[in-house]
Parts: sequence; structure tokens; C-alpha cells
Amino acid sequence: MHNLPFQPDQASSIAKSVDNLYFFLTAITLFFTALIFLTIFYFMIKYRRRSPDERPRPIEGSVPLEVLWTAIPTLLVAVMFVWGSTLYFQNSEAPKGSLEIFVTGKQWMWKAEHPEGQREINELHVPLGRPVRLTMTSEDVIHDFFVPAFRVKKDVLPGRYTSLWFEPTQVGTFHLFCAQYCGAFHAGMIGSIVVQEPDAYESWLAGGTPGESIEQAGEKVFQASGCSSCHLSDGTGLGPSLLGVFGHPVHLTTGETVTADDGYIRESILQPKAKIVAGYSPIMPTFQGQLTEEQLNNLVAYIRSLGAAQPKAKEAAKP
Amino acid sequence: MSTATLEPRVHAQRTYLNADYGWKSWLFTLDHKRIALLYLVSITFFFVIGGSFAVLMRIHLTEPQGALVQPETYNKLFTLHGIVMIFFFLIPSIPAVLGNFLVPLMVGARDLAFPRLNLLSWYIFIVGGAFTLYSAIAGGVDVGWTFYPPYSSIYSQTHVTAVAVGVFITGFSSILTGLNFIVTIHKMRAPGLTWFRLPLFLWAMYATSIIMTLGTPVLAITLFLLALEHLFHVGIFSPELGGDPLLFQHLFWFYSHPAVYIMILPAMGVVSEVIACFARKRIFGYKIVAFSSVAIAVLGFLVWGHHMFVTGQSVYAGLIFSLLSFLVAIPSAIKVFNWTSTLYKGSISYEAPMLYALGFIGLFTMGGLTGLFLASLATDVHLNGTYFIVAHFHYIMVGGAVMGYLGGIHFWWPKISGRKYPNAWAALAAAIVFVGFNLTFFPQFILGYLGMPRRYAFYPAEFQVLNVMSSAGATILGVGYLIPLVYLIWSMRYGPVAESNPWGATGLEWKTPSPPPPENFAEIPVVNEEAYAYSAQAQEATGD
Amino acid sequence: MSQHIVPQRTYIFVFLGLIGLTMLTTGVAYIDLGPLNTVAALVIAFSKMLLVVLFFMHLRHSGGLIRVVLLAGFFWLALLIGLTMSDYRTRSWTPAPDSWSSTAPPTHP
Amino acid sequence: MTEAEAHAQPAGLAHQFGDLEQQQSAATLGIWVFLVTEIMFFGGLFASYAIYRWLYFAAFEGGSHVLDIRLGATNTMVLLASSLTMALSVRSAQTGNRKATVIFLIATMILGGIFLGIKGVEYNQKFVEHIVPGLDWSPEGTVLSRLAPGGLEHAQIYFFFYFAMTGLHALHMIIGMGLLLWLVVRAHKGAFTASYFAPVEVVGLYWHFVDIVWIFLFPLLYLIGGRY
Repeated sequence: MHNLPFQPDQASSIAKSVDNLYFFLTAITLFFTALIFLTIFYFMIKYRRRSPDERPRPIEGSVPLEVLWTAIPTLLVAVMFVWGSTLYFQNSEAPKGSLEIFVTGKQWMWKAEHPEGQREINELHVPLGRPVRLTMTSEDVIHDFFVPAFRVKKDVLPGRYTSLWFEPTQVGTFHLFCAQYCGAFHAGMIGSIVVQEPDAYESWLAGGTPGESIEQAGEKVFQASGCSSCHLSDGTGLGPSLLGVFGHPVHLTTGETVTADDGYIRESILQPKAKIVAGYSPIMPTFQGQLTEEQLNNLVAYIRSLGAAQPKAKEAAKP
Repeated sequence: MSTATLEPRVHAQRTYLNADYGWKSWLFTLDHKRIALLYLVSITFFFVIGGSFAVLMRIHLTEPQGALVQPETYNKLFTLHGIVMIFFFLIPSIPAVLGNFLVPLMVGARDLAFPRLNLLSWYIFIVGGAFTLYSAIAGGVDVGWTFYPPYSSIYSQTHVTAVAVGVFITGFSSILTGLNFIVTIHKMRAPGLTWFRLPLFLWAMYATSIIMTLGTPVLAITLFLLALEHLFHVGIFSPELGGDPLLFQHLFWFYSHPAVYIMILPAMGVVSEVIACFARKRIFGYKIVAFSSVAIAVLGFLVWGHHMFVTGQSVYAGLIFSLLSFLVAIPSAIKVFNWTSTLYKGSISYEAPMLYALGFIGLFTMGGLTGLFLASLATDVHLNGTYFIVAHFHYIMVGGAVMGYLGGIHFWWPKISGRKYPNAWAALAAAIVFVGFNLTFFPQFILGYLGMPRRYAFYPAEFQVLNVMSSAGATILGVGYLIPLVYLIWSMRYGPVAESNPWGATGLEWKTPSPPPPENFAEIPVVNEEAYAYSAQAQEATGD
Repeated sequence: MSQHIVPQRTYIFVFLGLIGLTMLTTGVAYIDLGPLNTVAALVIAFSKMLLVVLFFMHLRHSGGLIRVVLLAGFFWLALLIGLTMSDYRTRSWTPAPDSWSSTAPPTHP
Repeated sequence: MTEAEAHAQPAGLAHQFGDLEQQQSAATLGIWVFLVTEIMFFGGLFASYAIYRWLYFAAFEGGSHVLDIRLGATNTMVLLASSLTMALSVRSAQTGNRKATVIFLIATMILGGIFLGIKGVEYNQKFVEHIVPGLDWSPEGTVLSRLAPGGLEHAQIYFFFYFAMTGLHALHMIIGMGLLLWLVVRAHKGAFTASYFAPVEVVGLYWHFVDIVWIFLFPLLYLIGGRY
């Protein structure tokens, strides 16, 4: 049998500080449990019943004692609260310039996507010593991204994004668990976080399976979903051309003008009738439920990349 | 204790047991004592079922890849273990069995305020149980006792609706019991029995009833909405409609955290009675212990957010709930200190109830203190969803509530059955339960810290050693629970006859014969002494 | 509830008051007061409830215990709504993690 | 308790109570505690409603404008009238006037019936307009699609609340009607006297509670954001 572990690896920047609080609480627990056990044993022996009709003197209680064992626990609890909360708030915001990785939880697998386009299933390669920020969402039920070695855990919710961050401080492979019950193979929805030296990580990134970049993947979705049939680049299609749209103002049928940011693009894909470009009719079907989160993000990235290109022709106002 | 020989009962004393015979006298009884026995039988039945699920799970977990069942079946096992043990054993255990039997006796009344409602609450309990058993037999349910959507509402294909309706119905049984106790304690106390002369068991029952009546309805409406959403696949928790699954968690835990106080408060009441009786001393700081019961009941409703620290709940709400969760620990700490100081300068005897009560104090201290790990935000991030949580709540529920329940059953058994059980066997069973319990659940604290998640049908190999230790403990615990079943039933026929006050305890229930006549008291007693008047001069007055 | 017999006239007046308040709340709904519409509707509804509770349900001459029970009911309801709302109101205080760079979450609850 | 003692008790006094006054105050406390559990039962729904209304106010406002405010207001007044007749029936039971108690109880039942009838009409309208979440939800063609651009899903949540809250309220009305019928039969047989009228008062308090739920439901569901 391998050695009996009593402590998980301390493989992230916050692991030590969380463990310090954990040991403080353990010490308090053992101390008070021992105090109560020993006091009871002592009283049980010292004040055991000597004769059947022994009648002890009545003791009402003592206010000073009551105040004592209300104040001390309150003080201890206050220390625990302040320590626990400050530690939690320090770790809740990812430092600037963290490596952004997009994680999707799906019934019983983890899918990760690096900015450079690497896609991994149930594995996540990260460089040593650099903070990594995960932005996560789920495609079906609630999961939970839990890495015991890093002392981090966050639920992954459908229809919403949650994030967590960690900074690995130890090279190696660490367990990744799903910690929120999600169905039959909840126990199988595990994986590993592979922490590599920075140069090993770079070579993995380069040598790895460089799937096409996000924008190229987005273009595939753009073609496959039939967007290209209406959104012709020369603006003569049924839908407005998307060249040079991203980041620029767009005039709507309601007379308003909105800047075409990610939110606008995403909303126009999922709820097309919400905002109609001036001069066009609301005929675009909704793609809600047809595109996975990944495809949606790739599409948005592709349209963003079109923003830079020069619009081929001035949009002719189509009746 | 006087070891009365096995002489037959002198004259056919009229008791609630022999006042009437036949199944009608049981199934249509309005006597709170008989309804208590109906509950005793039904919750023991459910305890055996829930317990067998637990044993199957522990056997399955002896091997990393799972030794017994398919993962889907394991998920059904832990779901039904949770649902049956919580809603059909722990919540009704002390209130419905000991509470129903003792509240009228302790307040000096002839019955609860609404006997028909009391019988109705048992029938509702049975109907709810039938729904749950149907779903277990028809194929089980695999959504955990927490029913979290969207898995439970959209993705699970198992019998979610049947179980949700079952638990929905059983909730009303607990509401009616709570209502009955509140009205009885308020309106039917014997003359002279002021609030501060009430036994602490009644204070605990009163606090528990507050939680039962104010919390359970929210669980009912939540499961009602969940059942609707599971049936029609449209509802307020489904993300497609912009619904928020976290709202379900808020509504669910609004009841389910106070529910853990429904389970522990009655056990605290039992321990107060048992400690006072076997140390022959008034509970140290009676008023403080009484008010801390009510304080736990009220504060218990403010802390539910600590179940959702990692689920995407706002960090500021987490801060509020963390602070409130720490505050709710204070009254429990005060109680433990007061029980321990009651033993000081007492005259302690080691009957079985006392062993259970002392075991309760030790294990409840462990359980309560490990709760602080989960109230503090930083450590909860690491420990949430792991076996640390499983160990924590089992220390409270099995180490606390079940120990208290067994202590109470043993303490009032002479009053309930008119017979005494063999003390040697009872002490042995208590020891086995204590050892088996610690061996089962202490390793799980370490497993939790190592990061082994809960509800896993198979797990990485390095956790096997601790899991095997836990499974070994579970078998010892199982044996420890079977022994009382045997000798208590044996004692009903062959046990020595018990006089009306075998332990020399105070309290009105000991002033009427064991087992009591159907109308409890020949005439309503008048109370003129403080609670737990064990001191010398008082004892001559009551005599024995 | 004491044996206090409430004269019929009081019931009639309370009823007319309730009808009046119903018409008032319906009428107020036709005036654009912005967020005040909700406040007005709740205040009127609350006062109608007070009328029913005090007169029809005889709370005026019920004992203090009954009043405490009713207040406990409203206090617990306020607990449920208040603490749950505290989560939803403060959720947007921390920058909501958005996908990739700046896309807003699709259906942000 | 000897047989003689049992006979000496006044009619309607249960054996566990000392006197009628104790029994009456126990019954009153009992019903009030029960009503508090009902406050928490509806409370879960009202809390969820409050949160989604705050999150998706526009969709809730759009959904609310689809409801017929005239029917809502009339229904409120019908239910208030039934509260009046209920209160009068409790009063006549208190004064021992058996005939008046029966008449007012029947009046309360009739008004309750009218309320449920109007509710049925409103439900039917929703089925006709295909805006019943879960059973028949296709609002594209209906007035709703114009009102709530982009918030159709959120409007479905609104109508889920509409049906859940008014449905639960109607269920409580039906239970109340059953209790009233049971009271009419017992009152007709002269079971209630000036000193024993607890059942009438208990059902009365329950009925007034159901009326109060509607007093809140009407503005919260029908009058969101005002109609202008």
C-alpha cells in the first residue's frame, strides 16, 4: 500500500495559508474536545455515586462562569471569521495578466480551451508560477471544478459564467474532481491538472495539437450554420455585412445607435429580434440551443476578427 | 436500582396498553401514547431500511472501483439513504416518539391539544413513506436528498416526482406535530407549572416545534415547484428560461439547515433530562440552557447560505452568512459547558441512558467544532463537497441525534413499556455504538481534507485505506444498533416490572404509574417545586 | 379570542373601506408613478390586510400571544425574502466573470 | 376519570381540556399557528416571485398587461364580500343565531363559487391565447410577443408564477368551500351554541387568510408597473 497520506499537496500559492487556518481550527477542535472529554471523565470518577441515597448539594449556576464561556467562544469565533474572510477575499480576485483559459463542464467530462486554440478533454496543462484564471460554464447541469492540491473549488453553472484562479507552485500532475453531484458518472468526471515548467509548457503549446485558432474555428461555424448565406461581405445579402462592424456604432430600426460589442453580437445570435439593424427586417432565426457555448464563443471571436477588416462596400440601405 | 424479581404484576392495573385490544384500538387511537408507539414502530422500520442502504454503500466503497453495484445504483443508494434517514427517521424520531409520549405527561395534561390532528399526522407520515417506498421499489431516485436542479428537474430520468411528493406530504406530518406541541405547552400546563419550572426537554420540544412549523412549509413549496418542473420541464429553476438553479438552493436550505436543528435540539433536551437525573443535580444554569435552545431555533434560520459558499452565491452574501453561522455555534457551546458543569459535585451513576448522554456530549462537541471549518469561508472552499462534510454532519446526526434518541428510549423505556431492560447488555451496546461510530466517521475527516469528493461511486486508489477503515467501523456500528432492538423487545415480555419512578427522576411523567393509564393522571397534578429538585430536602417531600 | 361581540355596523364599515381601497389601488395603477406604483400597490394591500386582520379576524381583542405568533410569521417571511435578496442584490458587485474577454453572460440571472 | 365526571362536562368539551374557555383559546392559538405555516408556505412563492420580478421587471410588466384588470378587480371585491359574510356568520354563531349562521355560511360559499367561476374564465382566456407554460406555450402569434421583446422566456416565468400562485390560492379556496359545507351541515343540526362555536371561528380565520393572500396577489400579479 502506498504511504498513508494525511495532507494533500500544497501546490498553489494559497495552499499554505489555507492550511494554516485549517490547522488552527483543528487545534481548537482537538483542544476543546479533549477538554470536555477529560473533564467528564474526571467528574465521572471523582463524583461517582457512593451510596444509593446520596443527595448532592444543589448548585443553581454561576453568572461569571456563563459569561466566561460565552465570551471566550465569541472571541475565538470572531478570530476565525476575520481570518477566514480576509483569506477568502484575498483569493477571490484573479491578479491582472493571468493566463485566461475557458472551461466547459459537460455531463461527465471537462473541456478546456487555451487562448492559442489548444483544446483538451479532462486535462489542463498550465505553466508553473503564472496565475491562471478559469472562466467556466456548464452545458447541462451544475458541476464543480475542484483541485484539492490547489485548495480551489467553484461550481460551474449552466446559463452563467463563474470563475476561479490559482497560481501553481509545484510541477506535477494533480487531481481534478467534479465536486457537485451531476448524475450517473459524476465519479468519472475527473481529470488532471498538469503543471509544467514554462518552457516545457511553451513546447507543449507549440508541439501540441495546434487545432486551428479560435477565429478559424469560428469561421467554420459561420459557414456551417448558414450565416454566410445572408450576411454577405458586400452587404447585398438579406442581413447586414459584418465586415468592420465589431466595435463600431450600429444604427437600429428603433433609431437608437449601439456599439457592436460582444454582448450585442451574442444577443443578435441568440435573440435576433431584440435589436434589428436599420433597413433590415427581423427575419433572422434564433440560434438559441443550436450552438454550444464553445461554438458561440468561436463565432463571436470570428466576427470580432472581421471588425478589423475594411468594409467592402458602404451598406446600401435595403428596404 | 432495586432489582425486582420477575414476579407477575400484582393486580391487572389499567394501563394505556391493556385498556383496549385489537388493531382498531391501535389504528384509530387518539391516545398520544399509542400514537407515539405507532411512530416508534414506523421509524424503526425506516431506520432499518436507511441503515441497510448505508451498509451496502460502505461495502461498495471498500474497493476503489466499487465492490458491489453499478454507479447508477450507488447514486440511488446514497439518495435513498439520505432521504429515508433524514425525513423518515431523524426528523420524526425524538419529537414524534418521545415528544408525543412525554409532552402531555410532562405538562400534566391528559393528552395533546389536538389528538385527532396527532393521529392525522401519523397517517400523513405513512402516506409520505408509501410514496417514497414506491419510488425506491419502482427503480429508485438518484438526485441526492438535496434534489438540486437542473439535474433533478430536467436531466434525471428516475422517480423524482414520486419522492418529491412523498417528502412534500411527510413535511405536513412534522408541521402538525410542531403545532400540537406549541399549543399544548402554551395552553395546557398543569397549575403551578410555570415556564421556568418546565423540564428542559419541553424547552427543547418547544424550540424544535418553532422550527418545524416555520421552516417545513418552505420545503413543501420548494419540492412542489420542483415536482412541477420535473413533470412539465418548464419552471422557475430552469436555466433555459433564465431561471436560477441557485434560487432552489436558497429555498431548500432555508428549511434544510434549520432541519438539522430539528434533529439535534430534541436530543439536547433528552441529554439535559438524563444528565440531571443520573447526576442527581439540577442542570447548571437552567435558564441559560433553556434560552439557548430557543436561540438555536431562531439563529438557525439565518445561516443557510454557508451551504452555498462555492456555488456562485455573491461573496458579500457569503460574508453575511459566514458571520451568522459562527454566531449560531455559541449557544451550542454554552450548552456543552453547562452539561459538563452539571456533573461537578454530582452523584453520578452509570446507567445506559447516562452512557448515551455522555457519549452525546463528546461526539456533539466534535461535530459542532468541525462545523466551524465550514462556516469559515476560506476552509469551506476546500472542504465543501468532500467527505469532511459527510463526517461533520454524521457526527452531529449519528453521534448526536441518534445517541440522544437511544439515550431517551432507554431512559423512558420503563415508563413506556412498564418493564426494565437488562442494564449490562445496554451498556455493552452503548460502548459498541460509540466505538463503531468513531471508527466509521473519524477517517472521513481525513478523507475530506485529502479532497475525496462525496457521492463518488468509485475513487482514486490512494483513498482506499481510509475507506476500508470506515467500512469496518460501519459494520461494528450496525451490530451496535441491532443489540438494543433485541433486548428492548425481549424486555417487553420478560423484563423486570418497573415501578413508577425507577430512576428517582423528577418530572410529572414519573409521578404517574408505568405504564401510565389512558388518562395519564388520576387527577391533574399541582406543581409547587422548581424543575430538577433533586436536592436533599425536596427528595423527602416527593419520597419514592 | 374573548367573547367580545363586534357590532354589525363595524363589519359593514370595514367592508366598505376594503372595497374603497380596492378601487383606489386599481385607479392608482392607471397613473404613471414609475417605481412608486409598486410601493403604492403594496401599501394599499398592506392596509387592506390590516383591516381584515384587526376587524374580521378579531386581532384587536386577541391576546398578546396571538399577535406575537402573527408577527413571527411576517418576521420569518421577511428573513426569507431579505437574506435571499441580499445574495441577488450583491451578486453584481463583484465584476461578473464574462466569457473570454468582455461578452456578457448569455442569460445573467 | 370516573364515568360520572365525564357526564357532567358541557357539550363539545374534549376530555383533555379543563374547561370550554381553555379549549377555545387552544383552538384559536392552533389555527393562528397554522396560518403562520401557511404564510411561510405561500411565502416561498412570494419570495421567488419578488426575486424574478426584480431580475426581469420588463417581462413581468409585459405579462401583467396581458391580464384582464377588470376581472381581477371584481374578483377581489367578490372575495372581500365573502369575507364580510364569513365574519357575519361567525358573529351570528357567537350570538347563538342558528338561522343567520347558516344563511351567511351559504352566502360565503356562493361568493366563493363566483370567485372560482371568474378565475375559471380567466384561465380559459389564457388557454385560448396559448400562454399556459408547460401545457400550451406558443406566444409567438399572441399579444405577448409584441409586448415583451426578447423576454419571452422571462414572460413564461411570469406566467408560471401566475398559474402557481393563483392555482395554489384556488386550491385553498376549494378546501375552504369544503370546510364551509361541513359547517353548514353541522350548523343546520344546531351543533354550535353561544359557548361552543370554535369550528366556525377556526374556518372563519382560515377563510380570511385565503382572502388576504388574494389581497396581495391582485396588485402583485395584475398591477405591475401600472397601465398607462
